[in-house]
Amino acid sequence: MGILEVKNVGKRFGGLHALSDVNLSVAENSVHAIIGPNGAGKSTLLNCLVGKLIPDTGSVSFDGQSVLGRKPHEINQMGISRVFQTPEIFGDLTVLENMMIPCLARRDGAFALHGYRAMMRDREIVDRAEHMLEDMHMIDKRGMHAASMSRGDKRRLEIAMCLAQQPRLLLLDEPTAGMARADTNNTIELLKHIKDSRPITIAIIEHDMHVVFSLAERITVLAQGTPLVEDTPDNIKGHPKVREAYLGETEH
Amino acid sequence: MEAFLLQILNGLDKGSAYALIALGLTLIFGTLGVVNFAHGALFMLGAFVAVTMSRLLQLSHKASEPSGTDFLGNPRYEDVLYVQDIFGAELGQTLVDWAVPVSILVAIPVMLLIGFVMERGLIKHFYKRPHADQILVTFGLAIVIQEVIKYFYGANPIPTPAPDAFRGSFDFGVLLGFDPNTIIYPYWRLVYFFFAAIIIAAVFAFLQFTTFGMVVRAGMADRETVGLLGIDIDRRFTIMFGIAAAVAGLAGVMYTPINPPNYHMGMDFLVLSFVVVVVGGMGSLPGAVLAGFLLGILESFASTTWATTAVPGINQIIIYLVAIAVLLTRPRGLMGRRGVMEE
Amino acid sequence: MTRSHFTRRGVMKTGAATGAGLTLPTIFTGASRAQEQGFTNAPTGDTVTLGFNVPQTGPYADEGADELRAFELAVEHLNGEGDGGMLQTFSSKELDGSGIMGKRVEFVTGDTQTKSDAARAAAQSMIQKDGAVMISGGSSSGVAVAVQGLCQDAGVIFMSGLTHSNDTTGKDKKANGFRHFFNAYMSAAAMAPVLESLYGTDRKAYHLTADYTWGWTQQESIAAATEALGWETVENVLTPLAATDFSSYIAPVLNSGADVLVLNHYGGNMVNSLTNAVQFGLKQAQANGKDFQIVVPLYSELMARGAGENIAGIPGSQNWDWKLENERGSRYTGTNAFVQSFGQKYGFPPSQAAHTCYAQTLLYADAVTRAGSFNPCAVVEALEDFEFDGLGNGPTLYRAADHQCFKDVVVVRGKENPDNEFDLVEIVEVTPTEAVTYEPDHPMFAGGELGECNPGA
Amino acid sequence: MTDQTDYTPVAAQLPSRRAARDTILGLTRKDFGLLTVVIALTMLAPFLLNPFPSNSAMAQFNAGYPDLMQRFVIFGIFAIGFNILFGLTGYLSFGHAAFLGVGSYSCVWMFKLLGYNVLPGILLAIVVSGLFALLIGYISLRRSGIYFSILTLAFAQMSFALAYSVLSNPSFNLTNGETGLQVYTNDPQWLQGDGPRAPHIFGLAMRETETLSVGAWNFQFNAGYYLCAVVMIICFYLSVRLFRSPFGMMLRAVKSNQQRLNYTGVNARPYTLAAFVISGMYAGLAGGLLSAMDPLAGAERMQWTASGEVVLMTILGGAGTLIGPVLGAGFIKYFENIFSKINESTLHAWFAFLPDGLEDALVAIVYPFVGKGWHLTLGLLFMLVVIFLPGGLVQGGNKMATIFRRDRKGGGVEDDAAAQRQAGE
Repeated sequence: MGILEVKNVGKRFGGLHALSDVNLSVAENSVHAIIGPNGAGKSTLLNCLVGKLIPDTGSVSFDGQSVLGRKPHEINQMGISRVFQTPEIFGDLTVLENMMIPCLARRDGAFALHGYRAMMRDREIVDRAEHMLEDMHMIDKRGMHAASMSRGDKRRLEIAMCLAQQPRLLLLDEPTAGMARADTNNTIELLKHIKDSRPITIAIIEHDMHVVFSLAERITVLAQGTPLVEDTPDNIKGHPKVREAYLGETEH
Repeated sequence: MEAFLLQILNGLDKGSAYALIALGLTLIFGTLGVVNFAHGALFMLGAFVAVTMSRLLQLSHKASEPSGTDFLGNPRYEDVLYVQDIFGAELGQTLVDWAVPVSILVAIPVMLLIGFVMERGLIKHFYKRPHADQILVTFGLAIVIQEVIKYFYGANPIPTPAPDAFRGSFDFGVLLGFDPNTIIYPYWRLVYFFFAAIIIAAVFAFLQFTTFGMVVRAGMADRETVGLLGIDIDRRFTIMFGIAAAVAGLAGVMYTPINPPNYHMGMDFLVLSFVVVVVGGMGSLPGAVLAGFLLGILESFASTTWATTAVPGINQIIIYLVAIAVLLTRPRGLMGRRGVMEE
Repeated sequence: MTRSHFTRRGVMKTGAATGAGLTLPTIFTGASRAQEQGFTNAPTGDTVTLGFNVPQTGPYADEGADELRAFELAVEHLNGEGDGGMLQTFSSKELDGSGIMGKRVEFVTGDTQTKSDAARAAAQSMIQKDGAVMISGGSSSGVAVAVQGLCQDAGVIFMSGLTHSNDTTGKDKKANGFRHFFNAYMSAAAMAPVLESLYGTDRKAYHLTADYTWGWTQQESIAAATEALGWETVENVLTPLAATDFSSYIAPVLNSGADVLVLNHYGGNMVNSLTNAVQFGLKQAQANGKDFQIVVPLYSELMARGAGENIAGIPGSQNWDWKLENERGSRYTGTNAFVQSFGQKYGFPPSQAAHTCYAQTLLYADAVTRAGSFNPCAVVEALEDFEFDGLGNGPTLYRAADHQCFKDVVVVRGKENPDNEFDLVEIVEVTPTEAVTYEPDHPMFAGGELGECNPGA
Repeated sequence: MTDQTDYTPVAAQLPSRRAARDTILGLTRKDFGLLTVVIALTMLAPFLLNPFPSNSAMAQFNAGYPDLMQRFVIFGIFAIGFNILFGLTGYLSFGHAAFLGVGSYSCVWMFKLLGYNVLPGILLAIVVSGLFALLIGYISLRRSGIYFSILTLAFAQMSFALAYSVLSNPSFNLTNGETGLQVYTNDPQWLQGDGPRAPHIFGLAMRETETLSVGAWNFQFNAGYYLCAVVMIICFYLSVRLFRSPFGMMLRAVKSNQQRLNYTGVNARPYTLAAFVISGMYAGLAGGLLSAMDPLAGAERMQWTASGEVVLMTILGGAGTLIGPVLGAGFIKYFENIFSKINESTLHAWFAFLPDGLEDALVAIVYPFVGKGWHLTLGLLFMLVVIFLPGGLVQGGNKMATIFRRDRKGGGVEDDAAAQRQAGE
């Protein structure tokens, strides 16, 4: 029984079957990649996991509890954090403040009316946020306006914010999309570091095979809304159906 | 039954005005992404084009012979119209009588020009500014326009009658087999309705069937992509702003015989037309028209005695009640698209 | 710029007297000296400041502008400049053109915006900052009641401008407030005999009423007066103040069995509802075998101008009309004197709003002079039950019980072919004072108390 | 001067441990400095707003009389509260005047029922407007952007229409319609006793004014004004605390990126609702104070133009800055009350030293912009400010400050809010 269990999930948009009969099990503390050509339903699946979309059929459970019908912030509070394709951070806030928000969310829950407490005197939160920034080698940027950082730094900050919540499952939606090779490698190293430094489950949707084969322990291939095959990276590499349906297309 | 038909007629008429103003407003929202609080002022300017036109036509000089005494006892001279000097007594009088329709010809270029100047001179610089700034600057502009009109024309309403031929009213009831006097409707309001229908159809046809319109519609959907295609979308948007101004202006010209215009009539319509646009769905042209007529008709029904007896004050709040109901059940208005003006 | 010549010269004179070109000795904060004489803003020095609070922005701005013209004219006459206007015809001969009690009259102006809050703010500033000892003006009842209450609390006199609601001298009456203008009850009482003679006693009336206090009192008054004639009130429909188009209220009228439409509207509401009624052909229509009629209980020149030719033949009442003396004789003496000096200065005849504001200013000045004091309580005493003549309305009484003026009421009708934009109405009848007088405890005026005069400070 | 975005000072320059201890009343030094400035300005307002001797021509520009000073601080409170919603979360409410009106009515009802002590009235105003805001906010916050604005506008316009007519019918007179709700002599006033017959606080009447005459200057010290000023200082202090609190940060996060906030496990709705209710209570407090200063509550206070006014005040001063809304409120009220009172003879008096022809010409030029033309000036100033000072008056102040202190690097910190507002939306 994996930490994330997706059973018979289906989702239609009008007449289009975006997902049909998807089954997926992500083992705890593993890195699981979901790959597939454009329009295979990867993003739809991800949105079903985090509460943005509600599947028409099937069930999604996290650590034995159903996530269906819960709002994104509730699912997040269960221990699932999401990294977006384009970094979603608080551009108007400083880097330190960006880090403090997940720390607050972790400690105080979805809502807390601390309107009279001086934010900067909250040592616990400031320390934790600064610690996290140090860990991510971003402490020198803590006073910066988040919107003014480079894309690579924004991505790093977003991942750091997700980690600050100490999630049990980290969902990454094409984390290296649009990145230069050097940045991509940095991100891979970062994810490896994360993986090695703490117990965490990572599910990653990715287009870039280099990233997938560097990180993943298991891979699910999605095509036309259904899982084609699920196996270890080595087996996937050699799998004829995958080559035909997917890799063949992308590597010519 | 008669009362029902009657209120539908009244509603169509009110709806025409709402729809015409909202159409321009939503066009500007949709194309330029600008919240234009000066749109009501454009409507008012249109009305004052008609007022000015009728005053120009009535320019006169004093007759050479006195014809009585005035209130202070001084000799009084009759006024003689210049148009009558130029076109002869009869044609001159007809021109004066037809001042409002004649004004349409003048209003189109004038309002287009005002629109161009406004967009190039002011609005252009606010595309990328927050909506709050757009509201502040266009509201400031609306006040300035109003005050300038007030300075020259005063605060009092100015009667601007329809041509003689369109005064009086038409008995629909007889046409439909009811008793006389059950469903009567003024001719000019009928004219207004058909005029509005033509303008709305023209705007839609323009957007639907011309390449210019296609580009603009594409721009409304996705401005960046159209920009990437190397099409100069800005120039087209300027023209669209001019057209929106002209539509509001024409709505104003034709409205003058219905109710005498005054300098703050734009503000009276401004809030309502925003409600209409939002109920219709931000940036949706058919939505604006639909919501305009819908709210016009509902407002008319809420004004009937049985409605106000059932719920006192319903006639004053119906539009807002409907707006709330629509927005709570349909998050983006009746025909709105996702993502427009939600941030 | 000739119109303000006098002011400027006067100012230059006083400016020179104090030895500084830039000095304007208009503004004294009287509060500090108030204790000396025991009432708010007791004038010190050789000037006295009056506050004229009129709508300068918003829909009634033109009416406010006309009021302001009248105030300026009144100040001019009080200070002995110009031709003296109604000072010559006023029955009380105390005023001699030397200002008020020898003090030159200065004035400050404010903008009511026709909103209670703004009007009170403007009045406060005149009282607290400029040391005004009297506030006058205004063009709606809401504002009048609001400012009257303020003046009562602050201890200055309020001489209301145009306010027609029964409440101003009814349930909201105040000891420090005085109304020269007539009211809704008087309109109705004056109209009733005229309506009877014009349209008979067998009529069915349909009322459209502006949905706020003034509209209600107007409707209540006219309905009571016409029902006493034998008319039947078919329906009373309340219309929102903010309404700009009345088609959905007008359209059902013809089919309702009524043969008279009463428009209890004022200002923009009246202009639009009347225009709409004419559009819908009500003027030409027949109902119950009679010609359909429209009645507008309260008329004003500016409304008539706004409605244009639509007002032709439509009866209504006015506080005063500039043709009164010419057409109805010397009972209304003062009218021509006022029209003459107003017309000379501004080039057109004055409105009834201008007239009432001018009269109020003179009445105040006269009361102060007769009382020999600016103390509000002395002024109140001088004005209460004061009978006067020569201010254009014929013999008039300022009743002590409610501070309402009682005088003849003019019933007018829109002219069929007006000569110019200032001569839009013709006088049909002047209803004598007796016919419009009511008891102070009349139910329509009950509920309030005049209270004690308040000298403030 | 400072502002909510403490990027440079707290986070980068100071070692954070020192920053934490180095506070006064829970405020950083800079914020405390700002608070001190606000306290000084409000306490000394009777002097500061009366710079011209009362017999000079310039006395027209004096604003130091009780009524206007009261309005400055009361509308300051209104705008501070509005800024908590709009400046922090970016939710643009077009119906805040409804809370102002409800607060006013509540306060006058307390006068009518209990007596003229202002305290119960002001407290009830806060409570009632808070509840009203909870109701309207709960419904309106289901939508965002312009849809939210129109929902709030609709609620406020309905409140206005009902208050103006339906709720003032003779059988159920809650608002007294056009005339405005006021105290009549036959009202119960159960707790009135023999206290003053005007609004007072434990016997001290609100209109009590001491005048200090120094030469040609008359300085007026009004009890009501000082009550309002103290309330405003408290409100200002609370708003600074709120801006600097985790709650304030969450509100800014709502404005910056609501999606990220949701995916960070934070429920944005209760935060925005809390901000809405707090700002509604500020508005109610302002309304209550208006009635406490002048016991008459009119329905126009709820009209959309009144809601629009507070929006304009906030944007004009600088949305999202601490002091901006107060400046904006003062600016608009100053124009409304001072410029509208300048008439033709005042102008002639000013220019009387010039030769006649020149005098008339100058008067003719200036006249359209003052007196009945004050709206024109206000409209022009709106445009000029928003065109040249996108960050509002606060940005203007900072620009001036940088000109005077060229050695200091960069603009004042308030600039950040302005810059950020431009980048953010």
